[in-house]
Amino acid sequence: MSATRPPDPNGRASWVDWLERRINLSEIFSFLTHFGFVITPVDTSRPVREVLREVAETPVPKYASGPRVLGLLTAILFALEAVTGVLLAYYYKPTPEAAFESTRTIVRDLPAGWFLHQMHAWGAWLLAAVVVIRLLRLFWDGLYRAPREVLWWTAVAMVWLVLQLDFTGRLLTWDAHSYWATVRGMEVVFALPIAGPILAFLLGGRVVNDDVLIRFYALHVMVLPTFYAACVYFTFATLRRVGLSPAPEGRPEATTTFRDHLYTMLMLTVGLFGVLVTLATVLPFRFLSAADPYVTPGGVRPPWYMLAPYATLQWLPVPAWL
Amino acid sequence: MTATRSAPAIEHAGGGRRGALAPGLLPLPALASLAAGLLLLPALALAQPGNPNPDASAPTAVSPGSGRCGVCHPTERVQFEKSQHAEEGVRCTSCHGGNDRSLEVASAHGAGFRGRPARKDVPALCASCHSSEARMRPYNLPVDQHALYQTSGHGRLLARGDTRVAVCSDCHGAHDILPPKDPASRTFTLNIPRTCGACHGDSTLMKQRGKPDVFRLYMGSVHARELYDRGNLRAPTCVSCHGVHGAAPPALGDVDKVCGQCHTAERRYFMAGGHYRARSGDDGPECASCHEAHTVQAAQPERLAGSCAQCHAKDAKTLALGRRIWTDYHSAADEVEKAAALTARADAVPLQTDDYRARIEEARTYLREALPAAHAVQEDVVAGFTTRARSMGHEVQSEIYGKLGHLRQRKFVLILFWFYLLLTLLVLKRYRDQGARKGSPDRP
Amino acid sequence: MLLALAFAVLLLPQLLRGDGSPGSRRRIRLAGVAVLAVWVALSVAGALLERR
Amino acid sequence: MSAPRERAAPATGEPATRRRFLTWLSRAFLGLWGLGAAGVVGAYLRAPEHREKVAGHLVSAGLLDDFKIGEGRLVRHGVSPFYVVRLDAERVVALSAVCTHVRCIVDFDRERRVLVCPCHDGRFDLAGNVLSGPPPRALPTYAVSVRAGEIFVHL
Repeated sequence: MSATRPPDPNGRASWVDWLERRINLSEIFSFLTHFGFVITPVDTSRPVREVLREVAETPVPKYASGPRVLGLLTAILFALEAVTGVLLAYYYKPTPEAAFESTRTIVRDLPAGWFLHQMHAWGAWLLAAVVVIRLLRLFWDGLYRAPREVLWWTAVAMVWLVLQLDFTGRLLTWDAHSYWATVRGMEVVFALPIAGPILAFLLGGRVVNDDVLIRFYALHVMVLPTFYAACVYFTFATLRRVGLSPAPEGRPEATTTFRDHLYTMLMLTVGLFGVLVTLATVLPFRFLSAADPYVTPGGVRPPWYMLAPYATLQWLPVPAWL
Repeated sequence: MTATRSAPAIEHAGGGRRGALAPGLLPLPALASLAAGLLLLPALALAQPGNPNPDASAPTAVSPGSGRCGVCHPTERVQFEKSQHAEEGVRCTSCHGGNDRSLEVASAHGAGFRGRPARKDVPALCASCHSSEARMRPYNLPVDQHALYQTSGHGRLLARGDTRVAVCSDCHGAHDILPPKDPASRTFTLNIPRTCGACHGDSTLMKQRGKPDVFRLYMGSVHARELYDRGNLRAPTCVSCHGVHGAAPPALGDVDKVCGQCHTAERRYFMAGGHYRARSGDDGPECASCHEAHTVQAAQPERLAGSCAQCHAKDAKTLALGRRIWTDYHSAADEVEKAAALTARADAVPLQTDDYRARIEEARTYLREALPAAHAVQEDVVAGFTTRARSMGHEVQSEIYGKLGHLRQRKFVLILFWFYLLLTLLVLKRYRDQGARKGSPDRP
Repeated sequence: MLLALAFAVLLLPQLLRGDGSPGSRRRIRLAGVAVLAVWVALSVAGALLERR
Repeated sequence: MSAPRERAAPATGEPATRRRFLTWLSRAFLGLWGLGAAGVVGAYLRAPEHREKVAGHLVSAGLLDDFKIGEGRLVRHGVSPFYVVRLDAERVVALSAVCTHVRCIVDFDRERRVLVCPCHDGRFDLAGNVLSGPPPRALPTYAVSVRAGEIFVHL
């Protein structure tokens, strides 16, 4: 939050000045503008305090509210998932023998392990909901037309990536429900004519075993998040180029300062955090028995976004689709 | 069993003509005998006692096992035809002598006829084959039974002329001898107590001899419960402790060796303990002192006081030791069971409890090990196991209690958290509004 | 199936050029809502299916 | 971040000290978030070392009869492996197998009856004392009890 710190009017020497004499802090700060997080060109020859003040006072459209907030949420939630995910990965062991036990250690025995686990799970749930709602909103407002088609494509890619992240992450706990949900999900995917064999090849076989687990793990913690981060970057960069979505018709565009925007975003994050903590505490995801490839538990249900294909497949035989 | 089935037909045909078979009737019995002969060929190829020249295909050999004896002795024939002896080609004449091809009483019970062997002669009669290495070799049977029998309580009394003791036929049967693997056999594991109990459960007979009714005692033991209620064929019967043919009560000093065949851990601790060292010669505590000889029972605390008092009646300190070991064991067992009950509670929450169960099983194993260890009658030896069991039970309990407690706390903490969170939002809003107030005049 | 669906959605800007008039936009929205309604109906059906 | 603001809005007429206190309070309040996060994450990350220490106080090292006289055996026990050495018919000693120098696992030299560290050639006798080499302290020794032929080490 030092981004909004204005220069000391007394001219007292502080550690910032001390550092400034050695490193060009403005240059480092300007990286953020390259990533699209700051929508103002930065004059790197000026001291960082002046730059920061200028950025803080930059008028920006009020985009941390209304439907525009959805894009911000996809980034905030992703950051939360990344932090909790890394912490979970410290103790997680991606082998069929150890996956369940290490998850149990995290969930039950480590201090605050249950909290990180449930935050990760509920964060994923919310993220999936947010990206889907965002896609619907972009469609509703016709924001897929030029010049925003890149925005639309990245939004679609984000939906796809989040659903894949959800699908791969679901298996990792290796408890009975996650295992069998994955087995059934994979059956649907493998039933496809061309994509099925390709996916079977990529995932190391049609049987959900240790090979699949380790590939899911690699996809979940490395490949898919990287692509997602790239999508976030594309979104910001595109926004910088084409501007924010227009204000709702009939209402004037409200402007605010960048500082104001950052505070609003912070408050949004805190509120979101509160909602997640509540969900994690009151409605924890269940995690009970270890996966047994020879015992199918009852009541295994696909995740909500797969319910429609699931219902379709229940009523129509698969070949009719192909 | 072609032989058995064809036999009545032959008898009928042969019986009416008193053994003089007309040539016209030849095909039927000849065919039947031939079939029977072919089936029994391997058995007949062996040398047969009492029937040095077997001729199965001869028209007079009507039944390969009992010959024509069965015509007059049908009950014995039926019994004998089912026996292992009949299957291996032993004949009536092998034991009783005489001529089994004749239907005339005079010639059938003629030369060499022994009739019913006297009880005192039975062991020697059986031994005539069963002690012969050459005869028993094909069956891989031991040949020392007779020698063993002579060392047994039964054998020694018989040698003294007491014929009211068990001879071979009392346990194995006379005509219906079956191998011990056959569930119908008297020597099958499940039937052994009853076989011995025929005499040793006869209270009048045993009273005459001044012996207890050990059959009834045995049926009240943990061994009998294991054998009959749980169907464990490895549970000990009479012969497991007393020997088979050399049946005799084990000497006093040998009891721990006998019991130690199965209860190896108990014996190891017993020999390491004070009771074993305190023994002088054949006198002193052994297994049966506490567990009874036939009514073998697990030592219970209430019984324990009595059995300790047999020797330690005047020694209050030693009596207390026994009680202390028991209290120690039971308190540890209680801890483990409490942990197990708590696991069930955690399951209902639900918490994942697989590894707790594994640890409780481990604690139970320690408890099971503590029982043999108690035979060393030393407190610290038992405590080595009970302490571990108790501490594992404690650990599991405290961990589950901790987790259940956490679950209760969570919702309470959540309220505090929301309070704090709303305050934070207020502070942030104040910051933002301050910034806006300050920033707005600068804005163009 | 998901992949095919994703490609169709991805090409939406090309598929739905429209003329930008309020009328065409309303039609497009209506089509989208219809598709969504079908999807939601199927989801509800799927959720109930398991419970039976 | 609000430090200059107290000067930016002096018109309200509030005493500067009170404003400064309020600012300090709200900053401390926000700082608690960082503290809380650090506490939660710290407790989570610190845990494994903590867990190791709980394991086992009384460790079985096997039957006495399995040890030859003069034999030393490494017992692999969590983070505290130890040697059990049978000195003669009766006496058994247990020593930590972790060198006090840089935590290498020492070897047992049966002939000389010393423990030798392979890393820097530190040597210990069977009482744990340093004979030669860089180790700064003696090896910890553990109490041993033999119960019914089984060796137990009190860690």
